[in-house]
Amino acid sequence: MNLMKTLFGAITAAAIGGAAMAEDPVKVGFIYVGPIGDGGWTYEHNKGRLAVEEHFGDKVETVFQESVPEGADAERAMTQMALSGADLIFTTSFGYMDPTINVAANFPDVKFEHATGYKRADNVSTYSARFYEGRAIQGHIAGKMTESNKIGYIASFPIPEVIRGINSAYIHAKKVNPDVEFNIVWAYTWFDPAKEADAANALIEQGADVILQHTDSTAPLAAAQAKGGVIGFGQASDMAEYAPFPRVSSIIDDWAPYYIARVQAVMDGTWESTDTWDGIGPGMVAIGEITDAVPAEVAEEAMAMKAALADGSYHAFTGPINKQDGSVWLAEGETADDGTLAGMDFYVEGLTAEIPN
Amino acid sequence: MITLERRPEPSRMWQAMTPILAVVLTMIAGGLLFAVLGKDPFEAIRTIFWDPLFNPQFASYSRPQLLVKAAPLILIAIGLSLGFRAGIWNIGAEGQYIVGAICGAAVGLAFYPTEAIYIFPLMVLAGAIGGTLWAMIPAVLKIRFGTNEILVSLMLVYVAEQLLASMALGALRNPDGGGFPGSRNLQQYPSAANPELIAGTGAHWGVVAAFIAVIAAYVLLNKHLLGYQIKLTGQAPRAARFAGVRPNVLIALCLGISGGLAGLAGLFEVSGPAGQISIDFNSFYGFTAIIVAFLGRLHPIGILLAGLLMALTYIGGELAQFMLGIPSAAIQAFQGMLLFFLLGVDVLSNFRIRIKRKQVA
Amino acid sequence: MSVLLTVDGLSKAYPGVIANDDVSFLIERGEVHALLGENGAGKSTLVKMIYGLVRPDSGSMTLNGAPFSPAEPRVARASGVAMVFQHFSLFEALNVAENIALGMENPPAMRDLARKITDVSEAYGLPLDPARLVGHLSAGERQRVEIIRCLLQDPKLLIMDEPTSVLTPQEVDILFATLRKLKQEGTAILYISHKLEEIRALCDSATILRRGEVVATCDPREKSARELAEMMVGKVLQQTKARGADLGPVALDVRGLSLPPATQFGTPLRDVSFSVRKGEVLGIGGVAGNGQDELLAALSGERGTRDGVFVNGQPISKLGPTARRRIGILSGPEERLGHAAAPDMSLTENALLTGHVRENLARNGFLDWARTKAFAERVVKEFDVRTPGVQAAARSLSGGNLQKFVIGREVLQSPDVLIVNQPTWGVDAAAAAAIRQSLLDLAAQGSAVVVISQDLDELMEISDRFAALNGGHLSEAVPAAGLTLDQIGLMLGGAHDLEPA
Amino acid sequence: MDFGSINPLILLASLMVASTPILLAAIGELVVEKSGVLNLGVEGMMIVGAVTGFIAAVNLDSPTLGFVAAAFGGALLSLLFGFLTQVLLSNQVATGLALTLFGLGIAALMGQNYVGIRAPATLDVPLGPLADIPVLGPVLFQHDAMIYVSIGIVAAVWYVLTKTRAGLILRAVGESHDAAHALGYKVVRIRLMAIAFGGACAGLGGAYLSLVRVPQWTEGMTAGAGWIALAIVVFASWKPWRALLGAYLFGGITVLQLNLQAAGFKIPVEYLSMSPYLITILVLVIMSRDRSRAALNAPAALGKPFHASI
Repeated sequence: MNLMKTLFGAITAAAIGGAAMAEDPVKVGFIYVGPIGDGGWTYEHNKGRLAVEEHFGDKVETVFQESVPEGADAERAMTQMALSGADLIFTTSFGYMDPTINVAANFPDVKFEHATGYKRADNVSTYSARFYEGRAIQGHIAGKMTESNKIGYIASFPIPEVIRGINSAYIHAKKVNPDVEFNIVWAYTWFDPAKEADAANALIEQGADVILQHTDSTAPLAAAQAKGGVIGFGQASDMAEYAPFPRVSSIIDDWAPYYIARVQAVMDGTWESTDTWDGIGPGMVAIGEITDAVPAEVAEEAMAMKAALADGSYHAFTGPINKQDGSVWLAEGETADDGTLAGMDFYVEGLTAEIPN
Repeated sequence: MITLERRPEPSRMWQAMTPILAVVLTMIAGGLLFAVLGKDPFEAIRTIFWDPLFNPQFASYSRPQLLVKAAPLILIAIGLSLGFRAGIWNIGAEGQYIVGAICGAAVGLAFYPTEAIYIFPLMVLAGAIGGTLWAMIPAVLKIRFGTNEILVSLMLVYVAEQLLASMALGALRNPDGGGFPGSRNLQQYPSAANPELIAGTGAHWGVVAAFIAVIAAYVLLNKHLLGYQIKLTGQAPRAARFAGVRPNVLIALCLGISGGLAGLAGLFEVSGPAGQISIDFNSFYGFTAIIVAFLGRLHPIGILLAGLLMALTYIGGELAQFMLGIPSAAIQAFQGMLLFFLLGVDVLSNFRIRIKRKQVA
Repeated sequence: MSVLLTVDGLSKAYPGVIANDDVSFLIERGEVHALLGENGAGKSTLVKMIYGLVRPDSGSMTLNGAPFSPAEPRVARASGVAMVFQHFSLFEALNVAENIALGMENPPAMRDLARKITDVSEAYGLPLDPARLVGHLSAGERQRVEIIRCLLQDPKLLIMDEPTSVLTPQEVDILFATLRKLKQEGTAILYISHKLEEIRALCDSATILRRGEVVATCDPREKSARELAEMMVGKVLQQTKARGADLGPVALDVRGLSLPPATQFGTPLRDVSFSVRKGEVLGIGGVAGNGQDELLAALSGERGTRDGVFVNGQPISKLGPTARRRIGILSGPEERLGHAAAPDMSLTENALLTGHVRENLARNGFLDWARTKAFAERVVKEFDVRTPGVQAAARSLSGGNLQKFVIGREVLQSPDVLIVNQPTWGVDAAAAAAIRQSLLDLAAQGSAVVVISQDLDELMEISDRFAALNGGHLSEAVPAAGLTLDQIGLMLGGAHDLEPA
Repeated sequence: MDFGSINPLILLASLMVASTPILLAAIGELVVEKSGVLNLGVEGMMIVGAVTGFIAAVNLDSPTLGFVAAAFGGALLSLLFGFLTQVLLSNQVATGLALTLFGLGIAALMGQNYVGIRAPATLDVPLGPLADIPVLGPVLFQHDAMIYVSIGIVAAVWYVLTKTRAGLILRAVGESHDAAHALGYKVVRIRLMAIAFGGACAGLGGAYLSLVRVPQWTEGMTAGAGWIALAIVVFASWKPWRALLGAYLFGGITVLQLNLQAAGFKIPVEYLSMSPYLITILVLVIMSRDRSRAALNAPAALGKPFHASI
């Protein structure tokens, strides 16, 4: 491995040698897990990339590779990108964690940014978004809006990120509507429009009149529209094409501010390895326009919560909160620490389902 | 009017020429495609076929990567080719690949964190057995009930994918992974890792196994009675029974070998380049290997070359993506074209094309 | 009588072969015209051109005085030309009425068609149930389907390609009665065969083809069978040498052998018993599809049975083909391409197919290609197989040459027992004679030989004893000498339900 | 949480929607296989249908024209397979797989500018008073037109295959191409037509996904539906009405599984997700156990190359 390191070091040094000169643009690479055309996760990261290009103009050059499978192919994609002279590489899926660390070790002069992971190195930062803050607002609107008191939730895989979202939405729905029930369907996919549509239909047939989703396609919104009288939310992207109804609001992944800031840091030579977990405040999580379908006072409450979440005066997980089994998790006034949130593997009290396994 | 006339014997000249012709035709058609997309076709073709091998910026890294990428394809394709030659259609190598990886990884993880020299060999064994057993399901159903192996093996791919998801989220999930899906990284567990054997070559145990498989298949098919019987069964099943081949044994053997090799490929991948069991661990290798098998004309040496060619289009395609901004979809379509041309021009080795003037009726 | 069809200077060439070279003849209305020639003489190509399946390279035809050049069978059928094929024109999984409808231009509704089939088939003495699946019919019945298909279209010219090869003598009589009736109604019949006695009995005139050319036109009733044969072959025929060997002890003994059919449309073997002594040739006659394939499979070991097969007193029923070869039981199936030999493999590889056990061509499974090649070359040399070399693919050989190779491959392994099915089917006369002679020579050296064949002349010529296979039953074996055709016909049976109406 | 909260009639209605794409693809493949050709490229033809249908519907603002275009697109792609396998005599299994690979790629290329766009709405068929019948109305008479079209295609395929001369000829070609050729039927031409029909149906199935069921265009949106369609043809033992049954059964399991979850049943999702595939295997086994019957139903010439040697 050492031999490899020196080899790469030499090559990279040669490649980057030029980059040090002022007139050379900074080369930023992006590794995407899906096709840009997925309309969701990858689509939004690519919007971030385009924002970087727009912001910096000639001063940056961006490259990307889409549909990169996690594992060996990811490692190669990153390496080749580094060899091509990239200064900063964003690896935008959890599964890229180990490959990112491995490749970063071979290219000490290239900066890496890994999304949603927890392993860092001198030249590897991690970043993620506090989507649960958005889920809290969704939960609030959903609790107010439901008439059947049944809220359907399309979940992807039982991982902390998804469980956190369910808990956050449930807590805030319950707060404004004590009778609310959550029906959860695990689709076991991030992206399968047909299956998501079926899941939405199944939930609606079970009486749900609000659909929350943690999968990426617009199919659930289309299903809600077809059934009529059911509302939903945009996920990952705004999905404004379904506004004002059934889409009443949305959680948008907005990576652009972070990407621009990190590219700027590389340009300034101030880049450091950090762990960023940003929410509504710094703008990494955006709340799409709340449409007129939502009563004005509910919208106002939601916007107030958004403001409180943004300025830090309110935390989405504030006690008292018990775990599903009735044991105390957070005492009155206590807020959840990031470590627990990051590894969340339990439901809060009141949710009747079980986490699959 | 153009008509085809069967040659009394396949033309050796055309058998050698058709792959080259197909690649040339693909370059032309692919170049047109790239041109339509607004890319410089010559630069695109050069990036795909030339840069991974000879561009000084990438070659020293990409060349060994060819082996890494090609090894599982070759290993699986060799196994499949034996079955295909015998007329036994295992379309489910993808599933056997997954199950082999799961079994092998499970054995390795069961020992964690013990360090011992016997762990990796045991994993290899478990991987091979896992793949074999998965392939024996269609084999047994075919032997016992005459069930179509194409469909059964294909259905089992989807079952295996669900099994993989369940393993990544459940039984094999990394307990120290903070609840994220995916197993421990086997690369970081020395006794279970499948490392690069000689630095800078890309060669891990899977590459070694692929080369052994190529040689073994070559010897089997050309020098051994079993290989002869496999070929005979595919070309003339009745003649094979007459020659004393027991079809059921051959079904079990061909599916078993192909499943075992696919399982091995999965194990070497999970313990080496991929590192861990994750939800999306499988990346279409099992299906791509079918294409590699036909690209290589079901011949071991051909498969070796075809696997490398396929790997080249992958790696070159990746370079073309981020160097020239060619979408990955275009690379996929390009690969589809390559196979179409290869399948299409093969007609020249078995048929003569005659152009006849239309007769006045 | 007036001329119906004239054929003028038709030629057709395939790569390496001139199938027809300037062929001319004419057919009159109400005439039964024979087209006579060996296999490969160009008969099939010629009638396919008349039927529109093959386009001639040059030449012309007239039908009813008008130019006739059918681009496809549909056109030929519309002009009144109908054809009964030797092979490959029925669909086993479809019923009789559907099969007939497929061969008609404008078939009536299925119900009407079924009634018409019943009517016509009874009128011509060929009873058929329109609702039965063709796969369940005997070979003779299948041929009736084809004939009825043609008759329903009131053809002016009916082409029949080797119609009697699948019929018992009694069925042949019924067929001839039908054809004579048609002839009286004014239908011309173009009758292809190489069976000379049939032609002498039935036909009004004959055109004889050899290597694609017309060598003679004559009235077959005025010629002897030998004269016709010599016109066909072009040389004086050699008779197979008779022999008088001493018979040894029983080598192959079959007792109460039963076997279910291999396929849905196959024939089961029912309680088959016979024995063959060393030095003896047992002929087993029978019409196609009466269990010949099953019998060969049970004897070669392709299909194991629970009981019933003994060699030199030892039970071998459960042994596979390889084990049987090891103890000296060899066989040659009917189908050359695809069963006895792999079409795309070389002669060397095909020599290995059955030869590896007795010729020691493999050690621990590893093949000795040099020895294999030598063995193949020996077969080619001793059996006069015409081929560019042993590397040639089996399918590149002519039928006769490949058959010589396949039989030679078994004979040269000096079997104790040899079972062959249709050893000279579709083989030219000279090759057939050579093959028969080699079987007799083998018996003379003390091997037991079983010849299953549909060619009664062949069986009479070489068998010591004769038995008949009918619907999976085997008759008692009787000495062949002195058997009359009528006696054989009765043994072949299956004719009781076929009396002419 | 009670089982009663799942209304079987509503379940039936939604499974019809969920099943229609695979039903369309399966009925097309059934015709292809009846003609003796095995086309494994259903997935590729479906996704090309999905994208061409979507593009046409958006640009022409007409779902109907979208479906027409999808049928055309699927047929065009299938004819590529037809040309390779019927004219150039390439291996059908490999060519079918290549078709899937190529179709996925080309569809993604074509659809690049159509991500995130809404399709024009397809209207339900106004069946007037029928739709208002209690219970039956919502189940049977409140669907979009394509559901009825798909059932109509099944009925038409059944009628043509069993009752007409064209169907007889098609079955004959699939049974024995040599015999059909000897009778003067244009085997290659008939098969090409069957292949094109199969492609058109697969295209319709894909367009049903992108225009009705999802409805939007996204890469890879067929997500394996084409493979299921292949399995259903065998499941149905090449009989049109059984293909309908098989497709509805398969769709039914998927929908029921999600409904059970939505109703709060604790079910092992991964294992239930396997069940349709396992059940298909089971049916395959049961069907092929009786070898003679399976042999009768299966086209005898399936997957075999045909070359007129005379």
